Amino acid sequence: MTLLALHELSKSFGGLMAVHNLSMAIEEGEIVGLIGPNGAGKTTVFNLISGFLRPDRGRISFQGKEILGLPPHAICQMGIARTFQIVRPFANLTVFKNVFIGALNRAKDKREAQKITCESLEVVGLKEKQGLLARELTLSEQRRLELARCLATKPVLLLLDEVMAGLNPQEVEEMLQLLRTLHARGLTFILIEHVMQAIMTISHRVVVLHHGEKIAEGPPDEVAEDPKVIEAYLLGAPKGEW
Amino acid sequence: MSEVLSAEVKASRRSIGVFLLAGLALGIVVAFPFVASPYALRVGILIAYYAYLGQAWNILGGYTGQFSFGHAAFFGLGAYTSSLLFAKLGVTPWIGMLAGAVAAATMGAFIGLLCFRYGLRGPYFSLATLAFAEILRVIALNWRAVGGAMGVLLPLRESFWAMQFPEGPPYYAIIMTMLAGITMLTYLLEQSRVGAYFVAIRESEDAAEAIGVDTMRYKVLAMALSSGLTALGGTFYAQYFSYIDPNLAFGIDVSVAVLLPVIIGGVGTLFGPIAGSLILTPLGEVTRRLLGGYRGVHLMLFGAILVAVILFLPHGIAGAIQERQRIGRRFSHDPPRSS
Amino acid sequence: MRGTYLLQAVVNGILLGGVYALVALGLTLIFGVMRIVNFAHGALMMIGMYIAYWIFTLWGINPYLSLPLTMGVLFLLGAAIQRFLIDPILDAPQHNQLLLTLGVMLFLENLALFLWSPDFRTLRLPWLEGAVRAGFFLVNKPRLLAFLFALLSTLALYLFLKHTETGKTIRATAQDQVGAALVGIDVRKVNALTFGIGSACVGMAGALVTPYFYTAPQVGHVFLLIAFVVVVLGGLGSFTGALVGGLIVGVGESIGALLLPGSFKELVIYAIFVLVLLYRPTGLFGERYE
Amino acid sequence: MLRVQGIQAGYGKIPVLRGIDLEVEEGELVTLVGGNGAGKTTTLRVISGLLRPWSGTVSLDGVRIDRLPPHEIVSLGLVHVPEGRRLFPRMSVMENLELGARTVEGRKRKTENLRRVFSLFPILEERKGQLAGTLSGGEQQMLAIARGLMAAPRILMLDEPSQGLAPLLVRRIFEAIQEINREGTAILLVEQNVQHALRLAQRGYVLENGRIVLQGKGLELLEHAHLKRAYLGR
Repeated sequence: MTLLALHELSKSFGGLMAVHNLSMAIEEGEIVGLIGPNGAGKTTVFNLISGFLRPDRGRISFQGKEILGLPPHAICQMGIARTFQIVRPFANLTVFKNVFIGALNRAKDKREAQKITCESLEVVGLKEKQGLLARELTLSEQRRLELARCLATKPVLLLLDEVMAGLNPQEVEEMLQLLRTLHARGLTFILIEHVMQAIMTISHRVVVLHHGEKIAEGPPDEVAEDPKVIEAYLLGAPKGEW
Repeated sequence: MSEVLSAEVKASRRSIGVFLLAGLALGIVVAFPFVASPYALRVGILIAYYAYLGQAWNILGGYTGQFSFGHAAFFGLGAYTSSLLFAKLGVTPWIGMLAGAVAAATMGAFIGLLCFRYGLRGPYFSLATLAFAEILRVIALNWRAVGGAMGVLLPLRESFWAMQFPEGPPYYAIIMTMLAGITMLTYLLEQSRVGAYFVAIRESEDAAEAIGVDTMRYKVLAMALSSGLTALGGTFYAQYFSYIDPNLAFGIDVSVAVLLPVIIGGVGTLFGPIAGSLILTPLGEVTRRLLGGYRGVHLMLFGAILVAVILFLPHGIAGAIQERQRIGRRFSHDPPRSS
Repeated sequence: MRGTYLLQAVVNGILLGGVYALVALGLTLIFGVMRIVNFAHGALMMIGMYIAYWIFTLWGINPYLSLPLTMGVLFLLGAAIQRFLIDPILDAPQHNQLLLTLGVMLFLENLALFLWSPDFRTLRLPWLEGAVRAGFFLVNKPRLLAFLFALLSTLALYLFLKHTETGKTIRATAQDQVGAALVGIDVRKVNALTFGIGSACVGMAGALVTPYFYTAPQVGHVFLLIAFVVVVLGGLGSFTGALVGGLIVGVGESIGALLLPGSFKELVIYAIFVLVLLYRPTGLFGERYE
Repeated sequence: MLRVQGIQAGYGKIPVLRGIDLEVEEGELVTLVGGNGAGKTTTLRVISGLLRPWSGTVSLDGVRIDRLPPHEIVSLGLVHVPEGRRLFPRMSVMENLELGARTVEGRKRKTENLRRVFSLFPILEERKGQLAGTLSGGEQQMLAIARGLMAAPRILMLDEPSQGLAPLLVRRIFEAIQEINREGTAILLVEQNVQHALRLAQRGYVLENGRIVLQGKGLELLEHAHLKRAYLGR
C-alpha cells in the first residue's frame, strides 16, 4: 500500500529551483534512500513533506489524505516524524525530558508518556544517559536522542536527515542495526544520507536527486551503476573530458 | 553496593536538609511581620512584590523563551483597570484585580497572536512588545477619562473591601500569598504538559513543532498567562501606593523592573526571580537610604550588576547554583569507571 | 490657510527628520555590522547632550564649536563599550546582548541622574533665537542649523563609507564577517570602530538639539524609541533606510502634532512601528536578519 | 611549508576532527577529499584561524600560527577561499577585489595581480562595476578565487570551488586552479568532486569521520579500492 505520495512538487527560493516537478511514492514498510550531491534539494523535500515549507506547486498525500498546507505539528500528529540535518536537541533539558516531550504527543497521561519515553530510550540505547542534559551528549548520542524523540511521537513514517553524518564507522554500524530493528517493528523510512556505504546496504530503493530533479530511481545496485548517477556524483562533467 | 547505599543516604540527607531549609524559610516569612519595623516590613513587601512580577515575566521570558520588553503594558492595564473601577464605580479591587487580569490576558493574547502570526522572534518581538507598552502609555497620557497625565489617585477608604490598610502586615500577607501562589503555579507548570511544551519552544521552536507541539497556541497561552499574572501585580502596586499615572504604570522603567530580578536570579528557574529580588531590592533600599540625597544610585548599581551578570553569570545566580548541584550529583551517582 | 499649516508642518517635520536620521544612522550602523540592537543608544545621546551643555555653561563655547570634542568623547566611550562589554558576548544568544546594552543604558542614565540631578536644563543662544522666513514658511533657526549639520554629517559619513578604505572595510564586515576576516580585516577592530562611529553620530545629534531641546537624564528614551521606529521602518542595517525613515517619521510626527491633540502624535509613530514590524519586518530597504 | 599536526577540533562539545595531520609543500597542489561531514571544511577553518583547535598545532614555515587571529594569518600569505564564497554582495566586483588586496604583499602587487586575475577570469573584468551579489554562481566562485589571489598568497586554500556549479563551469574553475598552481602558488583544495580533484592534485588526503584514512599520490589514490567503497558503498 502506498503510504506517502508526492505529486509534481516544485519549490523555488528566489528564482533558484530547489525541487523541480518531483513525484515519488513510498510504500508501507519500505526503506527509501534519498541521495544526491550537495544542494540537490534533499532537505527541501523533507521540509516540504513535514510542513516546514509550502511547495509552490504539487500535492502530498499521506495514507490517502491530503496533507499539504498542514502545519508541522499536525503532520507529526498524523504519524510523520523527522530529524534535522543539524541536530536540534532541547539542549538544556535532560535526555529523558527531551524524549518525554515527544511522548506527550500521543500519550493519554504522564504515566503512559513515561513508559513510551523509557521504551524509546531503551531502543536507541540511551537509557543510562537519561539524566544528562542533551548538550552534554556526543554528536552520535545527540543523533540517537533525536531519533528517540521522534520515535516517542509514535510515527508511521520516519524522515531521517543525515543521521549518520559525523559518526565513526562503529557508530554507523550501530545506527544501521538500530534502523533495522525499527524497520522490523513495522516502521517506514526515508533516509537522506551521505554515508553512501550505509545507505546502499540498508535501502530497498534509492532515489537520486540532482539540481532538484529526480535523475534515477531503483534498487541500490542498479542505481550505483547508472551512468547518470556516477556522473552527477563523481565526475560532475561527462567522462573523458579530463 | 556500598556506593549505592551511600548515594541513597546522601540523597535522603539532602532532602532532609531541603525540608529543614524550607521550614526555616517559611518560619521567617510568617514571623517577619510580627517582629519587623515598619520600614523593614516595607522592604519585605517590596522584595515579595518584585519577586512576584519577576515570576510572572519568567513564565513567558524564562520558560517559553520570548523576551518581552513591554510587560509594563500588562502591569499598567491591571493597575488602571482595578483603580478606575474602584475610583469611578466603587467596584472592590478584589474584583477589579480579576477584571484587570482578564483584560491584560486578552491584550497579551492579542499582541501574541499578532506578533507570532507574523513570525516575530528575538529582538523583533522585544521591540514590538516595547512599542505596545508605549502605545498604551501615550493613550493613558492623553485620555482625560482615565486621568490623563494626572493619573489616578485612589480614594482613601481603609478597609478589607477597599484593599487598603493603615498598616503594612495585611499588604505583606497579600503579596506573600500572591508570591506563594505564583511560585506554586510555576512549580506545577514545570511538572505539566503545558510547561514541558513551553520549555521545548524555548529550546528549539522547530524541533518542538516537529514533534507535534502546536507552538503558536502555546506561545499565545504563555503570553496570556504571563500578562494576566503581571496585571495582578499592577493592582497590588496601585493599592499599596494609592496612586498611579501613565509613566508609573506603562513606562519603560516598569518593563525593566519586571525582568531585572529574573535575569539576575536566573532565567527560567523556579527560584531565580525570588533570589534576584532578595538581592536587588534590599540593595536598592540600602543605597537609597545611605545616599538618599542622590537619586538613581541604586539603579546605576542595578545597571552595573546586570552587565556583570550577563558577562560572568549568564544563567543568573539560581542557574549557576543548579548547574553546580547537577554536576555534583552526577559525580556522586557515577561511580568512577574502572579501566 | 489649512494648507499652509500643513506645509509648515511638513517643513518642520523634515527639519526634525534630519536629526532623527542621524540618531538612527548610528543605531543602524552598529546593527548592520554586529547585529546588536543597542538599547544604550539613547543614553549615549543624552551623554552627548550633557557634554555640549556643560561645555557651554562652564566655558561659554557653543555646541556647534564643541562638536569635535563631544564626538571624540562619544567615539571613545562607544569603542570602549564594544571592546570591553560587547565583544566578549558577541556569540551569546541575542537576548543577552540586548540585556547587556539595557544594563549600560540603566547605568549611564542613572549616572547622569546622580551627577546632574533630574532637572531639565536648557541652553540659550541669544543669536539663534527667532526664526528665519523662507518664502511662506517660518524656519526655527536652531532647528535649521541642526538639520543642516545632520545632513552634512550624513553625507560625510556616506562618502566615508563608500569611498575610503576604512569605510569599505566597515561595509565589508557588515556584509560578511567571515569573508571580512578571510581577506585580512581585523574584525574586532572594525567592530570597535563602528561602535565608536555610531556613538559619535548619536552624540553629535545630541549636541545639535541642545539649543532647542531640554537636557535631562532620561531624555534618551524619547530618541531611542524614535530611532527604533526609524531603523525598523527603513530596515535594520540600511543606511538609506535610516535617512528616508528619519524623514518619514519626522514628517509623520509633525503632521500628527498638527492634527491630533496632546502627545497623541506619538501614537502615529508607534502605529507605524507596529505595522511595519508586522507586515514588513525587513523595513523599506532592509533584508531580514535572524 | 604548511604543517598540520594532531589537530582535534569541534563545535561546542561535539568533536569533528579527531587528529588530523597534513602537509603542503612549496608550490604543491594537494587535495583533501571526503564525504559530507567528514571534517574537510573544519580543517580549513582551523588552519585559517576561524576556529581554534582543541589540541594540535598548525605551523607555517616552522612558526606556529594556531593561536593567531584570521587577519594575521592572511598577512602571512595563507589565504582561505571559504565554502559559500563569502563575498561582499552589495559591493562591486572591483571593490571585492580591492578588499582582497589588503596584505602588504597584496598592496605592493595590486596592479599586477589585478591583471593576473582578469586574464584568468576575463568575465570579471567585464563585470567589474557590477555588484557581487548579482553575479551568477559560477562568476561568484571566480570572484571568490580572484579575491583570494589579490592577497598574493603563497598558499591558497579552496573549499569546494565546484559546489553547485554546472559541469562546464566546474571545468573552467579547475583549469584556473591548475593555472594558478603552475604560476607557483601552493594549493590546498577541498573537494567532494573526488575524481576531478585527485586527477588534478599531486597528492591527496582522504578524510573520513574526522580522520585521515588514506593519503598518497593523486592518481594512485584514485585507483584505490577503498575510495570507491567510501563513495558508492561498494
